[in-house]
Amino acid sequence: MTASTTTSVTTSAQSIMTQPLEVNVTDYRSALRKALAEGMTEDARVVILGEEVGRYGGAYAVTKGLYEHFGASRVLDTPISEAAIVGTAIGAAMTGLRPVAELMYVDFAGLAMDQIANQAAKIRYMFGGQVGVPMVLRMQGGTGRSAGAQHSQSLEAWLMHVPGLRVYMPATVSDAYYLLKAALQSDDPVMFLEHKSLYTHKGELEDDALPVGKAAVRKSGTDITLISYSRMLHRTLEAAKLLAQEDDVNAEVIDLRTLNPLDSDTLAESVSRTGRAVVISEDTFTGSVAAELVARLQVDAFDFLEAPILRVCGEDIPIPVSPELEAAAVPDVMRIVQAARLALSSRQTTGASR
Amino acid sequence: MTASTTTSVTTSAQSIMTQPLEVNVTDYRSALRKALAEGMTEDARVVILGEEVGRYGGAYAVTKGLYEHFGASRVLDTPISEAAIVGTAIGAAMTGLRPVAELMYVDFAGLAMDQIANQAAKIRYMFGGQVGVPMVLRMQGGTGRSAGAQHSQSLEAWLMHVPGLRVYMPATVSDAYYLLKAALQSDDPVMFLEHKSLYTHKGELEDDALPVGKAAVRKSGTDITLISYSRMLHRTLEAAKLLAQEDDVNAEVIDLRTLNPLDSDTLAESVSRTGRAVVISEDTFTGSVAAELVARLQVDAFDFLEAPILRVCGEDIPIPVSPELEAAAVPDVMRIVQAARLALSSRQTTGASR
Amino acid sequence: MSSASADTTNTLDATNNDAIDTKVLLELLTSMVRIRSFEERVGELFLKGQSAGTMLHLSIGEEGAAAGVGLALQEGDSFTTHHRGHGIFLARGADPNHMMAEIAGKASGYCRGKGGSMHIADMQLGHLGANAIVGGGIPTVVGAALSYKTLQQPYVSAAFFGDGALQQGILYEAMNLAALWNLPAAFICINNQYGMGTRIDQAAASLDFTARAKAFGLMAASVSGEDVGAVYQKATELLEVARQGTPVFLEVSCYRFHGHARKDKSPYRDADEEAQGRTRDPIGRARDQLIAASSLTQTQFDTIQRDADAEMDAAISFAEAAEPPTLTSMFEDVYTPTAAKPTPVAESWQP
Amino acid sequence: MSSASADTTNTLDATNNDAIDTKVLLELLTSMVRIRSFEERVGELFLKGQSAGTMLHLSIGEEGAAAGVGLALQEGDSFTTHHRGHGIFLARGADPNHMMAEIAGKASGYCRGKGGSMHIADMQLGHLGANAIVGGGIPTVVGAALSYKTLQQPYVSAAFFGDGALQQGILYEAMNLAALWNLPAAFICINNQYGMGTRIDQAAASLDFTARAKAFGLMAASVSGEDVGAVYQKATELLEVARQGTPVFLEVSCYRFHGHARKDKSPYRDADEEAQGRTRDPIGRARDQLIAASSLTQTQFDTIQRDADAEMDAAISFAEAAEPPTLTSMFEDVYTPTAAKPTPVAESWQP
Ligand SMILES: Cc1ncc(C[n+]2csc(CCOP(=O)(O)OP(=O)(O)O)c2C)c(N)n1
Ligand SMILES: Cc1ncc(C[n+]2csc(CCOP(=O)(O)OP(=O)(O)O)c2C)c(N)n1
Ligand SMILES: [Mg+2]
Ligand SMILES: [Mg+2]
Repeated sequence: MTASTTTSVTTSAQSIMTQPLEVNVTDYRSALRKALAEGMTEDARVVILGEEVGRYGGAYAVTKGLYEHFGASRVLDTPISEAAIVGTAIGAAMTGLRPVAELMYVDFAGLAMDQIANQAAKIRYMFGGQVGVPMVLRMQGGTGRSAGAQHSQSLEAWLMHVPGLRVYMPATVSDAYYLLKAALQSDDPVMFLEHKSLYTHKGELEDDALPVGKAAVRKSGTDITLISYSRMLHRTLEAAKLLAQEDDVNAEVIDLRTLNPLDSDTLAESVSRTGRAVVISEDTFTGSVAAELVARLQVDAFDFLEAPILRVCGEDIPIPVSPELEAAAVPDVMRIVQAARLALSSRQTTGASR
Repeated sequence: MTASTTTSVTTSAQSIMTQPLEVNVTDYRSALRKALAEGMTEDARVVILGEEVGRYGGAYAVTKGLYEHFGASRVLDTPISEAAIVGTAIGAAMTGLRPVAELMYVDFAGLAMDQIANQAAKIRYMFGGQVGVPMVLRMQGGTGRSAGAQHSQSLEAWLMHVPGLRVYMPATVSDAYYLLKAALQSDDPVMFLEHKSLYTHKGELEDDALPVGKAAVRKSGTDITLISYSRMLHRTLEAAKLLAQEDDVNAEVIDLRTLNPLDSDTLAESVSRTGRAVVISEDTFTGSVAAELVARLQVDAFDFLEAPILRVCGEDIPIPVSPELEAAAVPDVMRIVQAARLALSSRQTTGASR
Repeated sequence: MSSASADTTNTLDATNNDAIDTKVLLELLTSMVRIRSFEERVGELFLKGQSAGTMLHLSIGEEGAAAGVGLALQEGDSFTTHHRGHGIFLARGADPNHMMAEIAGKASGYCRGKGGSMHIADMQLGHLGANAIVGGGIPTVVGAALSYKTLQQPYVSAAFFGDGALQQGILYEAMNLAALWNLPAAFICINNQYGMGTRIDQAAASLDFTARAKAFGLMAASVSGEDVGAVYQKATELLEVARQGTPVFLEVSCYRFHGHARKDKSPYRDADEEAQGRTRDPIGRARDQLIAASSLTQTQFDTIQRDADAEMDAAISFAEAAEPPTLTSMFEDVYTPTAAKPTPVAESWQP
Repeated sequence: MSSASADTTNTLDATNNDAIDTKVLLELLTSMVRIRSFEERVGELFLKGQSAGTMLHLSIGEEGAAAGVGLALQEGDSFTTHHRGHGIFLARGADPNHMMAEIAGKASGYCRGKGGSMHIADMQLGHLGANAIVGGGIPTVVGAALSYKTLQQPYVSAAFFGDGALQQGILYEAMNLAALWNLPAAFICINNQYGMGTRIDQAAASLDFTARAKAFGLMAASVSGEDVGAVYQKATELLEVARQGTPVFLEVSCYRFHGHARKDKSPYRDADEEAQGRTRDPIGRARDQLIAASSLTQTQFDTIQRDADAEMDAAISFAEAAEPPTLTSMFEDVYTPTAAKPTPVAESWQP
């Protein structure tokens, strides 16, 4: 009656050896694939499960080739059963595997939200720390493909609000790789949110990455802090470029990288220095991730704020399918620029207004 | 091929007459019951469905007596099938009924989140305004009964983040009645969130109520604005009393009543006047409803803020079952008082710090 | 894409198919030809870059299910569909112009260009909505059926879904509720053998799906979608049972002729299987049957085809000429029209 | 509360019960007596105001299921339970002290006072957790079984749940997956006829639940929980099948002797039904059977009872004397111990 379900397991699994699969990184998608391939080679406990992850190679082709290389016992095609997929990953994670489950769209999280929020997130806590749930749940979200209201959402705010979950949201090719590799080693459940419009984003692997939990200053600046993550980072960087060119504004651009852990310190330091900030997120405005950041920053940087911290977010509407409306439903470069200009507009009147 | 599924229906249903059921209001629970009883009497399209809502009278006895009075075709006991309960309510609402579905605990929303957020919330929009989903989803949340991590959550931030949903959260006996009556007449899906620790809250029906979407100033004041809703309103009022007695502070206390619609104007007006605010919510700090309010207010009242807007929220942890820990996991009166004192602490140094 | 069919006349099975009225069969054939012609043009719309997105799921090969069950449903009945629902709605009387316009994301589409291919709906025709969540529209019909029962209306509500939804738990919750409450609900599974790249036997251990439905207390049957007459007859029979308050389950087996969505070339299927699968053509079979019975000539069939093609070409033109939605319409239809609309996010602050 | 049993000896049914070893039956009886004694004391703890909350679900009347399946499971096997899981865990070797302390919300409880009655777990004994979400722990065992298969370990993982979970879709998703992947998983339904106040026939239209499981490709059986020997034998048989890679479903029918939770007096059941239901007492039956077979004397039984009561009284004392968790422990166990702990919410700002 005393067999431990976890200890003996890990060792036997780790001893299984697998041939590496070379993946050439050219874009976000291949960076993710490389992380998975390496993770599976290095740790036999890593298994992938989800809809179409195997033979089909993934709805967005992230897992392409893994089934062929690692075989059906490491890459498991599942039926369309989102709740059970997550539940299965939980049980496997509790008993010695390190599952990487995939929900094809983050929009489907609603089907599995009980398993995500009531089970995966709380198991360690409810059971007094006896066991963790070292699983990764890869999901893909955001707009950009006219996929309609049920296939275009950004639901990270739901996940960020659940204690116990880690939330990683890479914006760059290099982070896609390094954060996913880190997720595979996390002892806590990681919600790994990819952006459907980033898969073809080109880039290279850097030699190293910031540790998990550190936000990246993607461009340093002195006049205003622009904070974002995932796809919106790139629009934010473009906005910063425009602001430099057209307004002679030197904006600092910060990429959160992970929403949990959340690097409040880097944000606070930057905004305390610049005195102005805009937070950009693709999710719907009310209750957005941006709201949380603003709420923290207006405390942490209060004494230095020259203007309110503005948000540029998705509209408070479902995502319409029409390409014109879809594009208008989420932040574009000009909206970011305009918000920054508004935040900067008190520059002439600094001090007077308060 | 041209029969309309909705029009003919409503008239035939409305013509059915039902004997009224008298409910004597003494507390939050009976106020809810009165609203349901009246709604069912006045509108034959109103049906109740959910687990244990009928013969059992509701897990928290809110629907007690309704089954006996209105019969099994108006009060439907369901199996334990949360997703289907919500889905059934949606279909019924689209075709002429006005269902009031109940999820016994808001914690179970995770099982039905797809139906709530992808279906109920988006149907009107996705279908171009052809049809609405006039349903009410009653749920009950919060701490106070040592019910553990899966029966004590406050998940309103999830719901508030979904465009298309209305979110009502009565704090008082009178609002329990008036808001539920209003919900029964709403043409949009209403997430009606009750608090498990308020059912026995005593009070009387007022003659009238503010319109839906107006926040209530429960106590006017001049020195600081304390903003809350649902159970935390009562702790906030106590905190205001303490602040008056011990600190000679005249706090204004605002009860949001509904999170969607959200009455930003009343909040902005108050905080612009007092220059200081604390937002109190029971949900977990990160990504809380309070964050959204703070993010708005620091824009709307920026020029008048004498201190950052502080939040007093649930801790960023699952709710532990131990009564001592459970109590410590959510805001109590003293934490609210302390936050207010901190926000007020700049009174001596006003102007200097910025 | 031609609708050339293999010689399937002699594979007619033993269902009481000969009992079917040739007029009805002709109507079914016409319905199927229109559906296929429409779907082919959806493919064109995509190739022209005029569709809203690429998530277009064609029901070519499944016309027997759509036309057969569609005709068996009656005026006032309602239904929901899955993401592959164009054919079903056409069989229920949809206007191809407004469908195609919706698929193109235009303002004159059924849903004002907000829904698209996966979210077409029309309350007038009882279409309670297509759904992009596998299984998402299934419990809707339980609710509609509850309305009919409560309001004493003589209608049935039918959920159409693919074999993929057979592994979604909500189907079983919905069937159980319908059976428990004796609701006039029908669960129509269009089993086209695949959910994306996953063959049905890679998704389920046991493939007798009627056994599942029966175990939940439903009346259940399975029929080949290649035989539109048999589908119509079986559906008529079952829908009558449903109308009396015993919910029903009907599996219509068929083959998805093309890829899952417009971009999928089905590399996971081998050529033989596909060629074989495409011989399961309900259009060719019905046509040949009618011709063999001397109830139709090839010339008459060509006219049916030509008329359908002309109608659907017109739908393409309609959709292409249609206006995109105005930007302000984006904020409409989130809430009931009398309520305040959401305001654009731009935060207003006056320094 | 006494465990007096009706005279049920002559209602013994025809299962090959007599084949059961009396030593095993004695072990099962002892296990059941301990469970009931424990549950009665949980009731006491509640009455003394010492329990953490009132959501305490006693398994009195269901000891046959817990003891029978519990003994059939083997070392290394794992399991999850529903909210009414005390008995199952006791049957798997739980220490009553740490269980009772957990139910009291104390630091020395199995889960440091964070879980309570509905979230008891112990990895050492393979208890992957009780669950307060009906059906919530079911897919966990699919995952555990996947681990065993992948890692080539000889274990089975068993989900225990009530009849209420039969209407939760996730059960069918989980069973399908287990069958599809040939996993060593067992689904044990303790059908106590009620989910709160809802009798099973008010929750399901069709009551042959083994038919459901079979339709999903599982091997399935039903057994009366009144007959602990039969439960043990059937479970042993099925678990062996599961261990070979065919998942199984076992319905153990019994009667919930008391209310749903501590505060429920079951007003929705009539007295006759309850009296009748309570005659379905697995303890009385096993005792009488052993006495009839001269394998047990009343005196010996009294000793078993006395020992159990003493053990469980000690558990109460242990729990009462135990310390509540420290406030700082509240922030522990949210994340892995090497990670930073959440910090108390109080916002820090220096004016
Ligand atoms: C809940 C959910 N999971 C996954 C998907 C992605 N997806 C879209 S269609 C599809 C296959 C559906 O197969 P089936 O139900 O058989 O319908 P078919 O496409 O064959 O008509 C999948 C997996 C989805 N849209 N919704
Ligand atoms: C998902 C979910 N829905 C509803 C509940 C409330 N609830 C707790 S126990 C219970 C009845 C469960 O019945 P059953 O599964 O038969 O177990 P039993 O209590 O009879 O042991 C209900 C409805 C819950 N805890 N979880
Ligand atoms: Mg299919
Ligand atoms: Mg039960």
